Amino acid sequence: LVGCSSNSSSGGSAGKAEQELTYATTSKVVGLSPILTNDSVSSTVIEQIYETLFVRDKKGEIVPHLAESYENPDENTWVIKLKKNIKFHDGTPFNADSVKYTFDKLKDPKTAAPRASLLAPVSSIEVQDEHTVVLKTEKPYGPMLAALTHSNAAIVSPTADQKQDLMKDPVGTGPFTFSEKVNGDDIVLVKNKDYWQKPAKLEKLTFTVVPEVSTAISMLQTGKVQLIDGLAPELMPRLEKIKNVDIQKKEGTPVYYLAFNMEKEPMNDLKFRQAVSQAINREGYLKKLNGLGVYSNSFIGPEVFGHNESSDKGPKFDQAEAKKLVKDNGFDKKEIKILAANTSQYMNMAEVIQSQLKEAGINATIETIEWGTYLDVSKKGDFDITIAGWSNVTGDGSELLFPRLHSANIDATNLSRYKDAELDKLIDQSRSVVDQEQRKEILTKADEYVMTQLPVLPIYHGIASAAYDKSVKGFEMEPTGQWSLYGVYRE
Amino acid sequence: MSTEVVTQQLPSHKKKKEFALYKTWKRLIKNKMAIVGLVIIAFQLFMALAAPVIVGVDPNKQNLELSELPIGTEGHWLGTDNYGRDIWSRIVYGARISLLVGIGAVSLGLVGGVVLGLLSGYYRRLDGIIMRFVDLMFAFPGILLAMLIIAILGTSLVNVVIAISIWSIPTCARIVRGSVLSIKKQEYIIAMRSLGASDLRIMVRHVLPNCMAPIIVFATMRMATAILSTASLSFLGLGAQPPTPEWGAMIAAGQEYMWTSPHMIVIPGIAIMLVVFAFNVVGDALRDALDQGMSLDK
Amino acid sequence: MKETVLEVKDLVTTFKSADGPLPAVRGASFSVKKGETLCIVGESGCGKSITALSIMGLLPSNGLISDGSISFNQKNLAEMSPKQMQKVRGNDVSMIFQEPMTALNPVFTIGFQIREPLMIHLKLSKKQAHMRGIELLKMVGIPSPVERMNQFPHELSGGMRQRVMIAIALSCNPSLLIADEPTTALDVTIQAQIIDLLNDLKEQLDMSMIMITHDMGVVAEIADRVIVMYAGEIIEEGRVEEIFEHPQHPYTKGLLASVPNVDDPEFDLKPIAGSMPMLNEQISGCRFHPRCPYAFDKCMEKSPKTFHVTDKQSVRCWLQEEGVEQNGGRRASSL
Amino acid sequence: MAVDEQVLYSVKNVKKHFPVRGGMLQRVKNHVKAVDGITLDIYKGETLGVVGESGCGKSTLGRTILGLESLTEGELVFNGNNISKYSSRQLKPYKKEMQMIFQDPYASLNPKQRIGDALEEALIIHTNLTSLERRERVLQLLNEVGLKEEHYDRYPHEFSGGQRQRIGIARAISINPSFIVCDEPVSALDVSVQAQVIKLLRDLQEKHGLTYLFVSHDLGVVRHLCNRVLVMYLGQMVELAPVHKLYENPTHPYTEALLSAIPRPTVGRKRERIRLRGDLPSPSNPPTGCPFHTRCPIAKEHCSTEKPAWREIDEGHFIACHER
Amino acid sequence: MAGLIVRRIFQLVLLLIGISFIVFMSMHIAPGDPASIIGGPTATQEDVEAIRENLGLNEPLLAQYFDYLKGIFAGDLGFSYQTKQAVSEAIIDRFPNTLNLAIASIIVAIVIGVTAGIISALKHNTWFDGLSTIIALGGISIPNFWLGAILILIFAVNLQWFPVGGLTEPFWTIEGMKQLALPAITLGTGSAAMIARMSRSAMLEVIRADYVRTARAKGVRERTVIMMHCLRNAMIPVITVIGLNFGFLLGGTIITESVFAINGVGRLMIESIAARDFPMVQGSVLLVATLFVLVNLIVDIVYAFIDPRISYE
Ligand SMILES: Nc1ncnc2c1ncn2[C@@H]1O[C@H](COP(=O)(O)OP(=O)(O)OP(=O)(O)O)[C@@H](O)[C@H]1O
Ligand SMILES: Nc1ncnc2c1ncn2[C@@H]1O[C@H](COP(=O)(O)OP(=O)(O)OP(=O)(O)O)[C@@H](O)[C@H]1O
Ligand SMILES: [Mg+2]
Ligand SMILES: [Mg+2]
Repeated sequence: LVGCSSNSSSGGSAGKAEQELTYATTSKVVGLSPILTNDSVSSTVIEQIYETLFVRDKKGEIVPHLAESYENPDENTWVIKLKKNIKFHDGTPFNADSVKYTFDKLKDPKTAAPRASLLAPVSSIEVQDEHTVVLKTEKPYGPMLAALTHSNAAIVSPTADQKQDLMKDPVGTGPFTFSEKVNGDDIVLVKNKDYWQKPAKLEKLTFTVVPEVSTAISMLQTGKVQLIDGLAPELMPRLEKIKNVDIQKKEGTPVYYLAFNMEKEPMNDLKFRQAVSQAINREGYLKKLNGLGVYSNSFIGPEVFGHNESSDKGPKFDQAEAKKLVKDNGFDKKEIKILAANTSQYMNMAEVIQSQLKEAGINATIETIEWGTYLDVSKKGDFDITIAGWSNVTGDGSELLFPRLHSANIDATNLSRYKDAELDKLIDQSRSVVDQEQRKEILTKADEYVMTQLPVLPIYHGIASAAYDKSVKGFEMEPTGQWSLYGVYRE
Repeated sequence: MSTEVVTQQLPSHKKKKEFALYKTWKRLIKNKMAIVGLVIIAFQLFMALAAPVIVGVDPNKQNLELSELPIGTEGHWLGTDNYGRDIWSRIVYGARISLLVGIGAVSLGLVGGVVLGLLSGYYRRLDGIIMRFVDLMFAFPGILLAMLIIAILGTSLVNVVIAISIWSIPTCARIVRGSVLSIKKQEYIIAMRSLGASDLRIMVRHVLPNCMAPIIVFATMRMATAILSTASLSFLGLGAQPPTPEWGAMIAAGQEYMWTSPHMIVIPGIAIMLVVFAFNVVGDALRDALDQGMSLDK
Repeated sequence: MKETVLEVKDLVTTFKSADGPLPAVRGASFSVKKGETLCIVGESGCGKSITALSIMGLLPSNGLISDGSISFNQKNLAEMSPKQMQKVRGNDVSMIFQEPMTALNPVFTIGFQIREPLMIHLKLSKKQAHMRGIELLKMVGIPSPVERMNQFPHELSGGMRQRVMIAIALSCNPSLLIADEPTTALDVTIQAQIIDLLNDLKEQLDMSMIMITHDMGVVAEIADRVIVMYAGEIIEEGRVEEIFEHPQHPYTKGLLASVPNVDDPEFDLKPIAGSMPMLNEQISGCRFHPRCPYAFDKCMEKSPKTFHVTDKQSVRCWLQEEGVEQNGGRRASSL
Repeated sequence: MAVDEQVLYSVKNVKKHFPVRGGMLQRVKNHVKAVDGITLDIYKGETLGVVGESGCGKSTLGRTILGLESLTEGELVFNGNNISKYSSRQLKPYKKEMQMIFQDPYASLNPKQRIGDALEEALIIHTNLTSLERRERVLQLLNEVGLKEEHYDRYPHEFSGGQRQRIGIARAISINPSFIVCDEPVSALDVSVQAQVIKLLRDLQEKHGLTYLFVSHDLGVVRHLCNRVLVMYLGQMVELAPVHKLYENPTHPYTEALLSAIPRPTVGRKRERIRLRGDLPSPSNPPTGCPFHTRCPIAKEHCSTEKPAWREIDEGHFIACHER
Repeated sequence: MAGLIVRRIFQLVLLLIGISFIVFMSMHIAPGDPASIIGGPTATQEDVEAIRENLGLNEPLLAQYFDYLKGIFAGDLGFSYQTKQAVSEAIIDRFPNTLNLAIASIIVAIVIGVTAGIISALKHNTWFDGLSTIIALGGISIPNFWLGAILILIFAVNLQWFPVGGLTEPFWTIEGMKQLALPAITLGTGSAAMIARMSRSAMLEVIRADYVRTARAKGVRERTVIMMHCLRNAMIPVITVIGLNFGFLLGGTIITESVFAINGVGRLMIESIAARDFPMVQGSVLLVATLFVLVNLIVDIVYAFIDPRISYE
């Protein structure tokens, strides 16, 4: 009986499905400027409004989007040709100036862009002609293209940015334009009729905030919402039972792992890390995830550039061995503090891991803290083991290893506080080599090295998931969990 | 000189133990609802004290293979949770926690509230300052105050206790102040002053015992609120640290399973409700009993 | 002989309580004649107010008239339905209470409260009731009655409030007024004003009045006849002169002897030992015997019957019985 | 009763004003002049009665004399020592000398305290007796006021009003004071019990040579118990005289009216009453001149403007009136 | 009365300064840096530092506070750290929702609470009294997030009588009322229970009052005695409880708004605390406190209307 016929909120015809869609998230959109935001909810909307120079295609290959083509005259120079006849929503033509403006602004310390690091290696941005920009780096920067696919590197209209606050009033080149903000936090987008490709099929998109996921599912069930994503494993059984809902899953780029604090006893002891690795039944835990995770004994996940199927070098679950290691080395003497942010996903992992470590004789306690505090505390290294995740929006292995394990990022993103000259060298190489095949080899090597040294223990690799009303067609997710509603329609 | 002895027999002369407390107790247990409440509280107390004896299973022992078993499963008569932990054993151990949290928060709050209330009721000069401070605390929504305190102190059960106790202070202070203001005017307080008793002595020996009735009622009712607030804070992720078997945290964790394994939230929900209900009922009945005690004493 | 307005026979009023029934009035019989003032005296808790409230049908919810009849103008009030009772109250029988501070509703104006009975019983319009209200206030001696109509009780002094209560009680020309210690809470100077007022009005309106008090002075000032109550029982009844000049019951005598006399500095104060028994206290025989200086064996065994000293004066005391009377009487008269 | 003419306590122009707050910042807007200029000598061994209508400041006077209320103005001289400005520490030895008995026997005992403990408390504060000695003393006190030893462990609610008043008296005399303020000690009691307590007070005075300040509105009791009587009106002194002079020859019109208003328990003799107009004026806004002029049957024009002087009209007989 | 209002507003200003100080200081003492949160997990140290500088968080603490205070007196509540939106604007957007919810809940609470309380008192010691006591005490004992979830399960998902969540339509439309119904019941239940208890005991007390006996002695009909003479007096203490409960409800919106996906100030507060968005936390707490004080001022004014003994001059 649970139908979807009651979704006519603004009084349309009952016959043909209205080309409208409502998407629910658990937290609000912080803002709509790609330069000033760095949260996944904002980027979901930003991706409908703005576009990047490059995108990943269905196979995960990077292809030009707003760009026409690119070439590397030398390792430190990227000459990017842009598509012509593209206009921003406000009528400003899209050209090399707008690209330069956007990137300069992103890099400007005064802007305080949260994702300024994305283009940090770029030393200059020059306009060669109306439709050609040249990016110059000091050192070769391998993940350049990946960085340019990142939604925070989307191009904004310079005229609009000077005139208005893009956070509230965004102007991009994308298939949808900003219409209004309603009811506090809800954002309404409408079709961009002058889109440079064929216009989108949906007329109107609404992004609404529903803090409680179970309420969101109820709304999906009753047809008030048509799309939710980032599904939690524990909700799968319920979602699967709802008749009017389709679920889409796609192997994704995020990795969830344990970071050992390499500056503390006994975490700096390889035997301890091995013991932990063997104590945790990762495959068993995956069963709990209701298909929302993939097992892979590597840090660089299956969907991430640099992954190699055959490089399964890490330790495996072996409780007996773990117990022995613990006993022999006296690891049962010390209390280990597991730090986790207080979101259900991390807390779930923490609880299972704590319990399994206990079985192996390691005395672990959990400390959960708010996300905001967690960011600070974890960066300061005030923990023994922490549960961490990295969503890796660019889908490039360098973009995982560099922030997470390079010694340059201790006190920041390198939560393990791992300092290893050999790994640093490999990561540097992976970033400076421009040839993608070569980079892949280097990354695989680095990954294998990580899995023997174990400054981190990958628990599982994420799966992007979404649930939507059966009337929604043409919905396709990317491995990064992002999606565009450009090709989507209702019937 | 006359020392004619008053030889009249009084009705309530039976035993010495027939003092106010005993009378109140007798009046209390005449109330059927109060008995239900007392039985629930006694049962909770029993669970809390005898937890290891009642259940042999470690409440934190996971078994991912046997997760989300429904009520009535053999060996797990209240089922298991998403990690295959035995819900019955978690409920039993949780009784301990909710009792400790309640007692901890209430007694801390009482200490603060009683001291502030006594001082502000007794000394006119302090009254203004203390009551402005209390007003200030009152204007904060309670849960927000608790959230701010936990934001400062960090997430842990101990800090929840502190937060709830601080939140109890203004209410308690007002109640105590109110009683002190009326007791202060009573002639026996003036009598003590005329005997030359010190303020401290008067407050501790004469004022305090006589505002015990509202304080006891407040404390009982506050136990209920404290347990409920702990659950709310746990629901917001600000309470007990996993894997502590705290009832509120159990609901918060079970929320997502509400549709598939409703027993995960229904059982701790009922546990909270029963206990909170019990404290409320007893508090309510106590108020009646003490109230009557007051007037019949005359 | 004047006609009897109220006739109370064997009234027993009990309270339900956790410790079983508590008899507050234990078989009281008396009558009030037209135009007469009957005073009920006795110490606190002896059942004076409960007797009055039984007549009015206004007992607290746990109280119950368990026996006896109350006939008012030949109708038995004890058997009336609540609806019928409403028609009698405030109309034929009125009552004034002890506490002027709490007897008026704090949230309504004096005018509202005085109009109410007029509109209910006399079916006056609001305007008429208002005019009549002003007249009534004038009658009870309240200055500037027009303004008072719009004032609230808290704006009036205790004496004023008691006058308002009297005005309300008299508004429908009742044939019986019950005044339950109307002056106890007031100062002597105000008390004197109120007593004079009641006396005047009673004459003026030709009503009967039951005056409840524990002040022997008030009794002497106002009463035609007196009833003395002790522990729920009427122990002596008689004309005011007889009670004051020839009290028969040891308790009545004690009561008179324990009030210091303003006019006589050498007055010898003689306290009655002990204090009133509790309602539920089991006392065999006469309920006064534990405190009675003349008590003898019979007093402890049997409840005394009523002896008629004169045709107007009766007393419940074994000392009146032939034989013992001489002995006790002589000692008593030497007081 | 022979009155020793030695002054025990001298009260000089004592005033006690209570602030009335109101307005925006709860500022003091006005004062209730509860006691407004009382000057008295209290002699050793006498009983000084204080009478007047409710709210005229009788209790406040009693409390002020005992140092329970701070003085607004005036001096208190006890046994030759000016104690008006003493700190509470300095006052302690004097507190031992002065005690109080209260009106409400139900409110003047801590309901949560056993009688024995209540009586011992004063001993703990003022003496160094051991607990055994204290118990001894308390039992003796109980006996002295007509209670029994077994009452030691009882709670106040187990006693009747009269018994409680006895306990209150026992507490007051427990530390052998020389001066006791009795604030309407019998007005809440039943007549039959009232007489018992009056008798007890008298016996104790005789035995211990106590001095009483006896506050009451019952003129009968005052006549029975007191040597001298002070009549108060709106916080001020109206008439002060030895008891027989006051009753037989009341001079101030207020005293006259007061005495005539009392209903006498004697039938037949209808006496003419002096009727007073109106009620007691508010003590926060007392009339100018003679405070009584608004109700006085013989008031003249100057009564409303000039304050009458306090003068002696006969030996020991003082009044404040222009006309008498 | 005017004096009362002026005095209260003066007190309110002092109160707000006190509250803003407490909130300001506690937010700054609390661990968790707004800059780190804006930067997110991917931010480098330089990124975070740039954001801190940009937000002015490197200024001395007291200087920041006084700047903020100055802003308030100029009517400027500052800008959100996170969304860069003006705080006043963000609050104005959400405030109607919270107010609607709070008012609807208090209406539910008053209607149910007062009616049940009074009937209970009149039928003292009957089955109705017993049942309503149990329900009232049960009502106080239900965790409201739990109640909300269960109401959604039954009435929105299974029976589909009400929408699951959201508050998008104006409250005077049928749809708007439907949207308000479940959250208002969830939020109002606890208060209804408390008001019922209070009404019951107030009524029981009033029924025994002397003036009620006087009314009966005048021969007033029983119905009039209850409706005229008792009710108004009984409402006096109940109104205080209603005022206090309104404050309690404002706090309750924090959870209810989350459960029912209502975009209101309560949710804004909890989000802003989590995001360490100091200006937003301060702004919304100040709003709630102001509201609380105003409601209690209204209570005092209503008081003066039903109880002539109270005068504020
Ligand atoms: N509702 C009640 N329940 C139980 N006992 C009651 C109740 N009301 C009165 N009594 C008792 O009934 C007895 C008689 O009370 P009543 O009010 O008639 O005394 P009274 O003679 O009027 O005394 P007072 O002079 O103090 O007014 C008292 O002992 C009182 O305690
Ligand atoms: N603490 C106080 N604050 C303000 N006013 C007070 C205070 N105590 C007494 N008063 C006022 O002072 C005046 C005198 O009060 P007091 O109690 O001395 O009168 P009283 O003669 O003892 O009256 P009563 O016979 O009723 O006991 C009264 O108007 C009273 O309202
Ligand atoms: Mg009475
Ligand atoms: Mg007094």
